[in-house]
Amino acid sequence: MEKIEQVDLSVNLAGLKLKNPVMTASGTCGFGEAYEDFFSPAALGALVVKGVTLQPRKGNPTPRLVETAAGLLNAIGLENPGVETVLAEYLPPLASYNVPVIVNISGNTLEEYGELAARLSTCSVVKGIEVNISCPNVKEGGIAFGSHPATAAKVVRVVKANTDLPVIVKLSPNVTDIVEMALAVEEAGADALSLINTLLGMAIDIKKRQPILANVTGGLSGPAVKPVAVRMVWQVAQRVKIPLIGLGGIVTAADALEFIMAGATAIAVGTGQFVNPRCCVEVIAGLAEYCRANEVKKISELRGVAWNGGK
Amino acid sequence: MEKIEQVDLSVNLAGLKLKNPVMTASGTCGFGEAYEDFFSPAALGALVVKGVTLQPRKGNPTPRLVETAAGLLNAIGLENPGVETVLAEYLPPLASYNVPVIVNISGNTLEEYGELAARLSTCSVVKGIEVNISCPNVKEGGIAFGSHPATAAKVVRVVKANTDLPVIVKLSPNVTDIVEMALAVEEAGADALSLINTLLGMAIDIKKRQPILANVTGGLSGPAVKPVAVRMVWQVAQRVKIPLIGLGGIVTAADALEFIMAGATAIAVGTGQFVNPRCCVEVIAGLAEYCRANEVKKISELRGVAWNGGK
Amino acid sequence: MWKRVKYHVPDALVVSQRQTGTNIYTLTIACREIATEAKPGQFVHLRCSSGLDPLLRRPFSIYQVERKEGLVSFCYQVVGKGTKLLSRVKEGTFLDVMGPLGHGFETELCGKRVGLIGGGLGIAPLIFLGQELAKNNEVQGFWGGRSKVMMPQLAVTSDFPYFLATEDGSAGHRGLVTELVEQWLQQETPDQLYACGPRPMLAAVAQLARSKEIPLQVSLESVMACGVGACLGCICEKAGADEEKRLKVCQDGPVFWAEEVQWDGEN
Amino acid sequence: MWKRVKYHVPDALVVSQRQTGTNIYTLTIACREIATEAKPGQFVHLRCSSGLDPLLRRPFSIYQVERKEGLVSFCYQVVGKGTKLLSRVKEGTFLDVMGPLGHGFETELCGKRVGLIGGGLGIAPLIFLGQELAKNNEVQGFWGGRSKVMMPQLAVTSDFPYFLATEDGSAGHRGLVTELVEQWLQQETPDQLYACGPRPMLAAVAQLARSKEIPLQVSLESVMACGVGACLGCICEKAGADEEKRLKVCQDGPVFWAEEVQWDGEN
Ligand SMILES: Cc1cc2nc3c(=O)[nH]c(=O)nc-3n(C[C@H](O)[C@H](O)[C@H](O)COP(=O)(O)OP(=O)(O)OC[C@H]3O[C@@H](n4cnc5c(N)ncnc54)[C@H](O)[C@@H]3O)c2cc1C
Ligand SMILES: Cc1cc2nc3c(=O)[nH]c(=O)nc-3n(C[C@H](O)[C@H](O)[C@H](O)COP(=O)(O)OP(=O)(O)OC[C@H]3O[C@@H](n4cnc5c(N)ncnc54)[C@H](O)[C@@H]3O)c2cc1C
Ligand SMILES: Cc1cc2nc3c(=O)[nH]c(=O)nc-3n(C[C@H](O)[C@H](O)[C@H](O)COP(=O)(O)O)c2cc1C
Ligand SMILES: Cc1cc2nc3c(=O)[nH]c(=O)nc-3n(C[C@H](O)[C@H](O)[C@H](O)COP(=O)(O)O)c2cc1C
Ligand code: FES
Ligand code: FES
Repeated sequence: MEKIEQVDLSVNLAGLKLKNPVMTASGTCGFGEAYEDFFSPAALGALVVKGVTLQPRKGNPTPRLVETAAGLLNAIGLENPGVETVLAEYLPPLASYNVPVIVNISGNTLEEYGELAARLSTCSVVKGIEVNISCPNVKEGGIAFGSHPATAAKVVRVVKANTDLPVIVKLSPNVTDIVEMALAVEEAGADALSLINTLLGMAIDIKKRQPILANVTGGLSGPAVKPVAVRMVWQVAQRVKIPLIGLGGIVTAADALEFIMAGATAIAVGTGQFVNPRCCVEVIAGLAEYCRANEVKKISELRGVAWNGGK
Repeated sequence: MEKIEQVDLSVNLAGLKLKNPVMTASGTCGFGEAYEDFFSPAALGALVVKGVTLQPRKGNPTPRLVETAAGLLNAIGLENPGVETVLAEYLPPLASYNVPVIVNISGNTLEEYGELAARLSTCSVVKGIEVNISCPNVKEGGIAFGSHPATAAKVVRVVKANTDLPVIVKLSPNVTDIVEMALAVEEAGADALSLINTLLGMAIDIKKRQPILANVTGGLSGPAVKPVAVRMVWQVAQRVKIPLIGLGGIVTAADALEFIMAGATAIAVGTGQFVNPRCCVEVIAGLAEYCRANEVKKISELRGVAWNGGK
Repeated sequence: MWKRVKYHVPDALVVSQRQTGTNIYTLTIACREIATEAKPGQFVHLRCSSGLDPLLRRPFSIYQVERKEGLVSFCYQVVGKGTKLLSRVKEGTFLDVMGPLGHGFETELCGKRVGLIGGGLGIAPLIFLGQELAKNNEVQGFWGGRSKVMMPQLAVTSDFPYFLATEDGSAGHRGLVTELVEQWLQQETPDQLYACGPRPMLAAVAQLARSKEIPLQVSLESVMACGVGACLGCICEKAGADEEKRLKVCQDGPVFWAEEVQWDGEN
Repeated sequence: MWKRVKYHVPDALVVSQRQTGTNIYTLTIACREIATEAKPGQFVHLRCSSGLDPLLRRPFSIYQVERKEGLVSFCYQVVGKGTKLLSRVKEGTFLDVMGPLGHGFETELCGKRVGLIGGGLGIAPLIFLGQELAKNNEVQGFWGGRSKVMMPQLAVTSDFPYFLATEDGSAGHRGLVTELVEQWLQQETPDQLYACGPRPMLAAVAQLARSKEIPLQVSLESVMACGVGACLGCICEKAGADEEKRLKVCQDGPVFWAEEVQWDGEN
């Protein structure tokens, strides 16, 4: 039996060379600083930061969170300091980590998406743009862009026209046909896809007899949604040529492997970080361990292995 | 403080007078016999039996089940003895329970739906038809009917033309716009709606490197999906005039109350029965207790109370 | 008249929990209803957590019953998150159980010579069975496992003799239990065989029994949700012509006649 | 250079767990990292279950610290499923904790007269605070609760005097703790006030402090996911002009100056 000394965890994501396939999910680690006491962002394959909008946003009133069975509903409402402050104050310090930074963007109009992409491309720290067309919390526009293939494609074309950086499109799972959405944004020029964003859900306080979230509905994340996310990655990965970032409910390396075997090139950890602040680095270590134990030299060999039942 | 001696749990579901709002979810209690040792079906508001097809069906190969975080993926594949055997052997004994029996039907073609409705209407035990247009496990037709408003409406018209019984349409949650689906089937003559059926999901065995379910994908049920189900009931109940049966993840009376406050007239318990075999009767008792403790004379007063924040 | 024979007891007292091997535990609960009704081969469906993860119950064969004291024991191996949580349950706490479920072994035998073949934790239900059968029959046990420390404690089976096989040679014959059975069948012709264990072992025993024309009952495992015939999740293929008929392991079984089961074409 | 001051300790030993009132427990863990760094008003985020339900950690204020022994205690009330599971955790087992989190109370005072006002479990962090402040200052505690049995054990607060108020009159003044504080402020003018408890109590204290122009620090609660400023779930409105600025309770707090907090227009 050949012993594997060195496992190659690196992956190529639309031209971005990542030292491992583990990224943070947007909105779950601020701008990389929040978990600094627990692990260094330098250990990540890539750092995906909080969703940024053109203007500063206050976000939604509280309560913004409610825990559900193995899940979390959030209605943060894209609170962020706006792209100018992000460029001036939040992104520059990230240079020291020496890790690819991907900025997640949300716009109310096509023009806003274009402008966000253009401005962020001026910052050397930024190595990719993740286009959020799916945030279910913003009433103006956001949801509409991600629900229809034609509008989603339009957003992608505008973003592509305004940047030379790799453009990752983050799809909403709240659609009838995820493959149709994926094909439309691929056709429009997307370099990679992230799936999934949150499932639209809600919870009711039976004492107060009213919705718990101030925003009424919110986005469901965490282990509860993993089966839906794995299914979507499985369906889409077999139909598109561009690489996928799989996310939704990843807490352990075993979860991450499900996504990779379903066809994801990279994966991201969101809610899992709230459960375990060292989740990202433990997933990285667990992937290496799985590869060593199973004599997998390169993690990229595992991508999509479940398609033909492992035979 | 006025003391409530007698709580009225009865509800009117499209002309069906139910003594309480608690039903079984199709496919989770066989034909009512499975849980006889644990509670009498006579205690239920209504008994919804396993999905029936025109011809007998063997269902899918195994594994048919996999547990997920706070959820269950199933790919039973509508195993059932076919409508003739159901009429001859399974339904007659149910007369003794003196509980309204609702039969869930699935067809591969419009004609099959019509024929199923017609045949079942000849049986005096049957008090309602639940039309499953959403089972995600059957490749032929099932999924297509439930994914588009126009085809769903067609199914409903055919069923209505073939029966005088109340027709309940069970919607799939795997759609972009659940309200659009609901309005289409209401317009086509549906007397009530059940929401939700299962979310399409999958899980991968990382040791075998293949999907766990023989059918690859399956339907996700259980507490994991409750936030999505409550949200859909909330959205639809405010837009349609017909009553709703809310289901998806109900395990306790508190869960059931979330659905009722979101706008459901009745509720159904599926996976919850697997967790607690006495789930249905405990939910009934819990609803009565809530009403007594909160001085609610009739449970029907609680329907949709969360719409205006309980004020 | 319909008679209630299955019970849901949400608060069965844990009387003892002991580790008896590598990841092997013996758990005893006080539950008079189940102790009274239990037949060898039946199982109990129990919740390993009060939360919703893991969500479903876990099935365990009945290993020992003390009818007078109203005690029921299980012998289980920690293999995943449910059994791990179960192993942390302490004496004096309560467990949510339902049972006895399923159809057990046929035990209406008298003056017969029978062989019991158990592999790994599959030995557990056969110990209960052997104790019952040994009252009126001549019973011979054959217990196999990977290693001595990965098998249920056998000291309890003083009612009848047994042969041991372990793959690592830590006790008894080094090798497979089916090798012992094969030897035995060259010398003896028992009236009936009973087996429980991993599927490949059962298939091998089924083949032996068929070739010797000895009736065999097997206890099968399957992934279960409801445990009572409601979900159709646990089915196994039925042998023979009747294409439409499938067996529910939880309700029609877990014990079947070997010839009812379709042994090949498995996944 | 950046200094690591928050720790994730997945296996902190549970040294003791005692019930001290109606649904009130005191839990002590061995965790030298947290014991060394902890400041009054900081909290620890801990997992109440090893499964995924409940999914999130739960925040608890630090109640007692024994720096030499490396022990940290919490005093908590069972209110839901997380705390119920926590109350079942036994001595000798391990807990997954992270902390100390948040910014604590300002304790750089010397020779001052200070008042601590705690309601219900809000007393817990003030006991730690009082012990620290009492070293160099004159401390007076005001503890309120619905009933004696629903408050933390007060015997530990021997370092400084306190007045008691209970709504049911089971100990001390029958009524609200704010009534005692109001009386006191008619006679005394302390240099600083600290408060922790239910929001209406805090709002009342804030009003008193404002009218008397006494600086007040309050410790707030909020529903939390991450506990470290990552999710923006726990924010509260900041008082005053700067519309865009919101406070993260977990990171900017949980302790704030009363005038930073927007007291009205709450839901
Ligand atoms: C009728 C019946 C009687 C049983 N009696 C006993 C017994 O007496 N003692 C005992 O130790 N075990 C027994 N089992 C098996 C036991 O139910 C499983 O080991 C247990 O459910 C695993 O739960 P878990 O949460 O620890 O594992 P999971 O986390 O659910 O799974 C861990 C691993 O075990 C596998 N697994 C899970 N369930 C089964 C199963 N039912 N059969 C085979 N593999 C499975 C999974 O595929 C996975 O690889 C019995 C099973 C059945 C159906
Ligand atoms: C910084 C901080 C310090 C705290 N310190 C202590 C402490 O020292 N001792 C103590 O007993 N509690 C303390 N709490 C509150 C404690 O965190 C909650 O009681 C606990 O999270 C409830 O968990 P649960 O699973 O039992 O309840 P759940 O099942 O989550 O909820 C049960 C009920 O409690 C309410 N609830 C849940 N979380 C909170 C919250 N954070 N604030 C107010 N209500 C809530 C819910 O709305 C629900 O009505 C603190 C909270 C914070 C934010
Ligand atoms: C608190 C919170 C904030 C989020 N903010 C964003 C965001 O700003 N932009 C975005 O595209 N997705 C956002 N998401 C979605 C996550 O990036 C991720 O797609 C989702 O949570 C599923 O992954 P998980 O289950 O690992 O959390 C947010 C999720 C959470 C829980
Ligand atoms: C094992 C199983 C079998 C099911 N069979 C059917 C069926 O035959 N017809 C149908 O309309 N729904 C079927 N369902 C869906 C349920 O009726 C229900 O809509 C879904 O499980 C969500 O509810 P729950 O979370 O309470 O289980 C089945 C669900 C399960 C778990
Ligand atoms: S486990 Fe549900 S039918 Fe057997
Ligand atoms: S709890 Fe996440 S930011 Fe405060």
